[in-house]
Amino acid sequence: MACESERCMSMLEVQNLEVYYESVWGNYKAVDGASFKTHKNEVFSIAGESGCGKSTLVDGILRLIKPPGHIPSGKVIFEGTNLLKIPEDELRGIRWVKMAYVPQGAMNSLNPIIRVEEQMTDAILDHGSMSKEEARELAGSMLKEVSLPVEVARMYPHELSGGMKQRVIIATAIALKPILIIADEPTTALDVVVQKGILQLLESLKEKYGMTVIVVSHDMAAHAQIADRIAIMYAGKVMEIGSIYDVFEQPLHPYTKGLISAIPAIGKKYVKGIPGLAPSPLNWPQGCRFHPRCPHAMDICSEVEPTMKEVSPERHVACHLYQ
Amino acid sequence: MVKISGFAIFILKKVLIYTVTLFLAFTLVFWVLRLIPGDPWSRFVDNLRILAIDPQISREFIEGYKRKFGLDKDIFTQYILYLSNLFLRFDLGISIASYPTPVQVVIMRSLPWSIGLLAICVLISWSIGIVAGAFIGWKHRSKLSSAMFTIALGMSQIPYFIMAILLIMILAYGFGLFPGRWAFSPSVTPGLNPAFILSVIRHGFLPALSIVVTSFLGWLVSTRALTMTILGEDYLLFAEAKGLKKIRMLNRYVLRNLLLPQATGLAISLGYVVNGAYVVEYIFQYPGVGTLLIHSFRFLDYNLAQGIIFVTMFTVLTANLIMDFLYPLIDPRVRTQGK
Amino acid sequence: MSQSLVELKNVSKVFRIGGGLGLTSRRTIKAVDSVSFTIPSDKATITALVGESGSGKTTIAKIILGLIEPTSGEVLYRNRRISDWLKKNRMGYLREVQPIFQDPYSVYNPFYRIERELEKVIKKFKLASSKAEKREIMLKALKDIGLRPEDLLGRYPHQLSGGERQRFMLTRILLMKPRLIVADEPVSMIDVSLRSIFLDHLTSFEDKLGISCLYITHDLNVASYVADSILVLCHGTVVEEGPKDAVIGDPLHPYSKLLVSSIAIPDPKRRWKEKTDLTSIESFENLKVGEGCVFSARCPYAREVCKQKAPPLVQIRSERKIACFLYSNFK
Amino acid sequence: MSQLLGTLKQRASAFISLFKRSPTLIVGVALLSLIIFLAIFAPIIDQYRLEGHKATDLGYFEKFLPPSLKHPLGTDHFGRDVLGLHLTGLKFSLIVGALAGSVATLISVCIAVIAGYRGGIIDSILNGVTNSVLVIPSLPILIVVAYYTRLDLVGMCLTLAAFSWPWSTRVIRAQVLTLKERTFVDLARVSGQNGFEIMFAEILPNLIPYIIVGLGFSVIGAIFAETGLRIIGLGPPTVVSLGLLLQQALQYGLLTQKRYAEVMSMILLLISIFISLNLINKGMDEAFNPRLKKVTGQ
Repeated sequence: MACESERCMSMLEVQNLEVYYESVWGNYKAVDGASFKTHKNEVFSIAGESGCGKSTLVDGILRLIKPPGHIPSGKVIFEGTNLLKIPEDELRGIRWVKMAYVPQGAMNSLNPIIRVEEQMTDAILDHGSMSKEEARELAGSMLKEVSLPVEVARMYPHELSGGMKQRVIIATAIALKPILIIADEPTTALDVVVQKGILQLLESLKEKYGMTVIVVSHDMAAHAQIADRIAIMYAGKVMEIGSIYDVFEQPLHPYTKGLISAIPAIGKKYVKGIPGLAPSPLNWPQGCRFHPRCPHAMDICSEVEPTMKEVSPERHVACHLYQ
Repeated sequence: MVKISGFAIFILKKVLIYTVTLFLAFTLVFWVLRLIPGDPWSRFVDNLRILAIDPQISREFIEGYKRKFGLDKDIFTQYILYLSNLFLRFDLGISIASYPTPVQVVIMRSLPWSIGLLAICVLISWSIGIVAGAFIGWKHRSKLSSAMFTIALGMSQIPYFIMAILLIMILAYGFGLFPGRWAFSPSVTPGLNPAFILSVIRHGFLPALSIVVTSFLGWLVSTRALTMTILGEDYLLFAEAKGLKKIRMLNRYVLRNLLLPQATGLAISLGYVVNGAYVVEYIFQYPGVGTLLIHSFRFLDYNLAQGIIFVTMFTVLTANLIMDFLYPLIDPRVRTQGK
Repeated sequence: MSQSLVELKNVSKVFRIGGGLGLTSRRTIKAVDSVSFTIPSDKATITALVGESGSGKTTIAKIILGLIEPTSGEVLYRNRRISDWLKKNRMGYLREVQPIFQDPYSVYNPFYRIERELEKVIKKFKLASSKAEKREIMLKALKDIGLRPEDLLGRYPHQLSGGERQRFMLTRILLMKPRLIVADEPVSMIDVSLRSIFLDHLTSFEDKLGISCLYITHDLNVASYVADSILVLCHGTVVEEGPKDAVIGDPLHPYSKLLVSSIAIPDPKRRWKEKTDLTSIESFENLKVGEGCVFSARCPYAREVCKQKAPPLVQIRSERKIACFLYSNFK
Repeated sequence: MSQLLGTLKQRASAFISLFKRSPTLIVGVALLSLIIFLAIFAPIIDQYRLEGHKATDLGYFEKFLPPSLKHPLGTDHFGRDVLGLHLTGLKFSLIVGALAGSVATLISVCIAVIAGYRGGIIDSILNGVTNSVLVIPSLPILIVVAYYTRLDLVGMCLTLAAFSWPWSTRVIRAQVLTLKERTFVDLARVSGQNGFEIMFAEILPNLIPYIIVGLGFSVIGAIFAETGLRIIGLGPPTVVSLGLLLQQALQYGLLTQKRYAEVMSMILLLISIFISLNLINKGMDEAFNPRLKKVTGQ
């Protein structure tokens, strides 16, 4: 992929990452060979329905997988180093300094019995050489950054609303000015108006600090509003990658087409869903995993698994229609 | 309605529940004692007459005693009189076993021994149990910690008095390392001299050990389970993602969140610990309130028995109340309930 | 008075929190604040009740279902108070008003097999006289909803996916054929691709079986797709009411305008134009006001009068009602 | 009814899978079944071994016989076969524990379900009583009752049950409160079921794991109290439980006579009861506690 310009120097590259969970009923292949590349200073979206493995993918990238989950194979190249192989303390050095994370359950990701301020400064103190006083000031300015009154610092998590907790976590994430932020389902369980505020806040991080923001969500409308490029995930694999405009205008993969046409939106008279049900990670369907629900399914689809192909610059799809 | 801050509401509610429970407990004990068939109380008074040397003095004394506790009137006035004596003048009546000393004096003599033994054992087993439990929970993946854990798991519910007999058999009779009886050897004169203190420690070692061993394991097991649930919480995952140092995570995130539930657990377990400790005192003939209570039945000394039960209830419930006041310090959510 | 299917007259519900023992301050929250609206009975309609979390929409649903009583005001079903219905003819009322709940993962009793819900309903409402008939109507209902009986019956709730469970609720509705469905955010927890199938069934109930539906949601996209008329709820008060296209196409009340402008349109070319002022998106619950218009704390057009008096719900155009002083002189 | 039987059959297979998940449960159940097996079959074997005499009859054998094939643990100062005696003691201890434990669990289930589901005044009263009985040390009151009312086995068990129910009531009530909020209760109400049906047909079946844990705790509590009372010399003499045997051992100075094996066997039997019940409780907790499962990954 000959693209040397500064703009598309790759920030994070995931090469067929696999995350499996052993369970009593067999091997639970949540992420089964996902690959994608993100550039500097862009909002990269990962879309997919529940059970497609997008959150597990994020946990894999951040190496937060707990037993019985494990990573059999795959690489996560972040600024030249493979995060999966470096020792624990070196990884700790990277966490929060270069790579921050806004977790899915933001509502209970704050320690309930210590003040908000302390949860912000402990990350700063454990990484930087700052004094307690400087850390507290930085925390205060970060709260202003996400338009929260400074008094919030002295409050406890149970005194904050859902939207405010989400913003405290984003403030904590940007405190050390990391170059990459991964936000997992930042807008679920929030009201429409608050959602708009959070999404625009994430977008502003790209513009103001030149950060790369990876947004993981099942809400296609949210991606449409702020994303530069988008990857569609289904059954543990990445099906299609492209710029947001290309993917929405002419989706290539049948699943993406179905997904976009299934969104009930204002003014849309008729909405067609995708028949059938999501497959189970205990035994993914043979060949292309979407073939049982795919309107264009050919014989080859149920035997051979399609590989990811670059149909045009920065535009990938894994489907036999384009092989 | 006057607006009172959340914290005050919390305190008010706790004090109210405390007084109601205390009152209910006393009533329960009073009536249970009155259920004894054959109206032992009048026989108790006649025994007083036999003990007195000079019949004349004893007759006035006994009439005065009857009037004070209304023994001739119906049960209900007896109850009212008894409670007023108890709460207003802290007078629990006369003990037969050590006639004529009043019950409260007898109790005060042996209460320090019980409180001393109990307080030390409970605090040691609770604090070490929590730290060890948190550590084992933190390292629950390692083979060693899970092996240690299964032993602890098994032993954690054995009653103290069975452990006491076991320890007496092995350490006292078997190896003769520690004395298996009394609180200090008769050859030592009680007082603040080192010999006495050393003897108290040597004698107190086995009773304390029999209480500490099982309750420590009990706290270890419950804390480990609690630690593992906390480790599964989202805020722990977020702390790890923040790349915090291990010590800070264990200290500020795991231990801090352990304190409240285990503090509640400690308050509730007090009643259970006291039960076991009294029997342990009896086995070691340790001069605490427990032995006194059990012997008081042998001498049909109802007043003493009733007095000891009241004092036990009072101490356990008061300890609970004090624990309730500690919660807001541990967990801010309790403090800002009202907001 | 035209025969209305459901009519709410100034219904309010106040919840008491904390306090107790009489001597402490008791915080009261007015979840529903004198709400009135009617669902017509002449033809089957789907009425959408749209509001953010904490706006009282689920409380209204529970009041209509008879699960909780209103603190004040009246709820009439076919011109008869539902408190009478529930006292004298509870089964009759339940026979005609049935819910679809939001969370498919906690709506079934995990101990029993999934078909027990259907058997319970058939037994309680005597929908079948014999075992054979019972089995037959169950199979028919399952097939009509597009579920395969052979891989559903005999299984436990945790063995079904979210989509299957929510469609199983539709089977229960199809069995009972009530007059009114109260659906509380039925699709918010299932995947987008399965939502449209669910919503199509709902609209087919309306057209083919004449079953009206009170559809409760926070998602204006879904409301605009499935509903005939929309009521906008803010802090427990109806602030705007009207036909779907009118309310979405040309929202009048400032709160409706804010809601419509905040919707994320799934099209990269139609992105949000203005930036939301982050400080204004304080959480919805914290901005409850004591008196005056419920939206006055956040309304850009708020005037002095809005802070003192609560504007009444006034009819301003055919079928359009609004509760805002901007339009009060518009009569 | 057939539907319920079907469910139970289905449940049995779920129960088996439960065992696979938690080794502590397997060890606990194995130990408990061994104890119960011993308690039941020991008296039957003793018929032959002791030529028709009951293990508790006095003076049928020589005193202080050394351990032999006929008397694996020899005989005691009354000429009673020690092994047979201890196993009978085990039987009685188990009977007291089981009877008192199940009565206590019955009380706690009823109080917990009614208090949890009804809520309001009833809940605060019942909850208040539970918490005060839980906190009050029960032994002193048990001593008074045991001393003055000549109790037989059933009387003893009822008294013990009266003080060992609060712990499991708290556990089960907390569970009822969470279940009551679940949507399937609203669905049951809307499907025409009344309060009684919801409490006992919808909520109760989901409490079974917690009731089993509650039963475990109550049995442990009852045996703890019974042994405690016995050691201080109280309780009906007709019920020869391990506690009574321990008390007699202390009274007749077995320790001074250095007959440790006898005392040790009594202690081991008692300890094995506590260990097995405790392992079962912790195993059930591990298998059914959702958050714990998330971490251990079963």
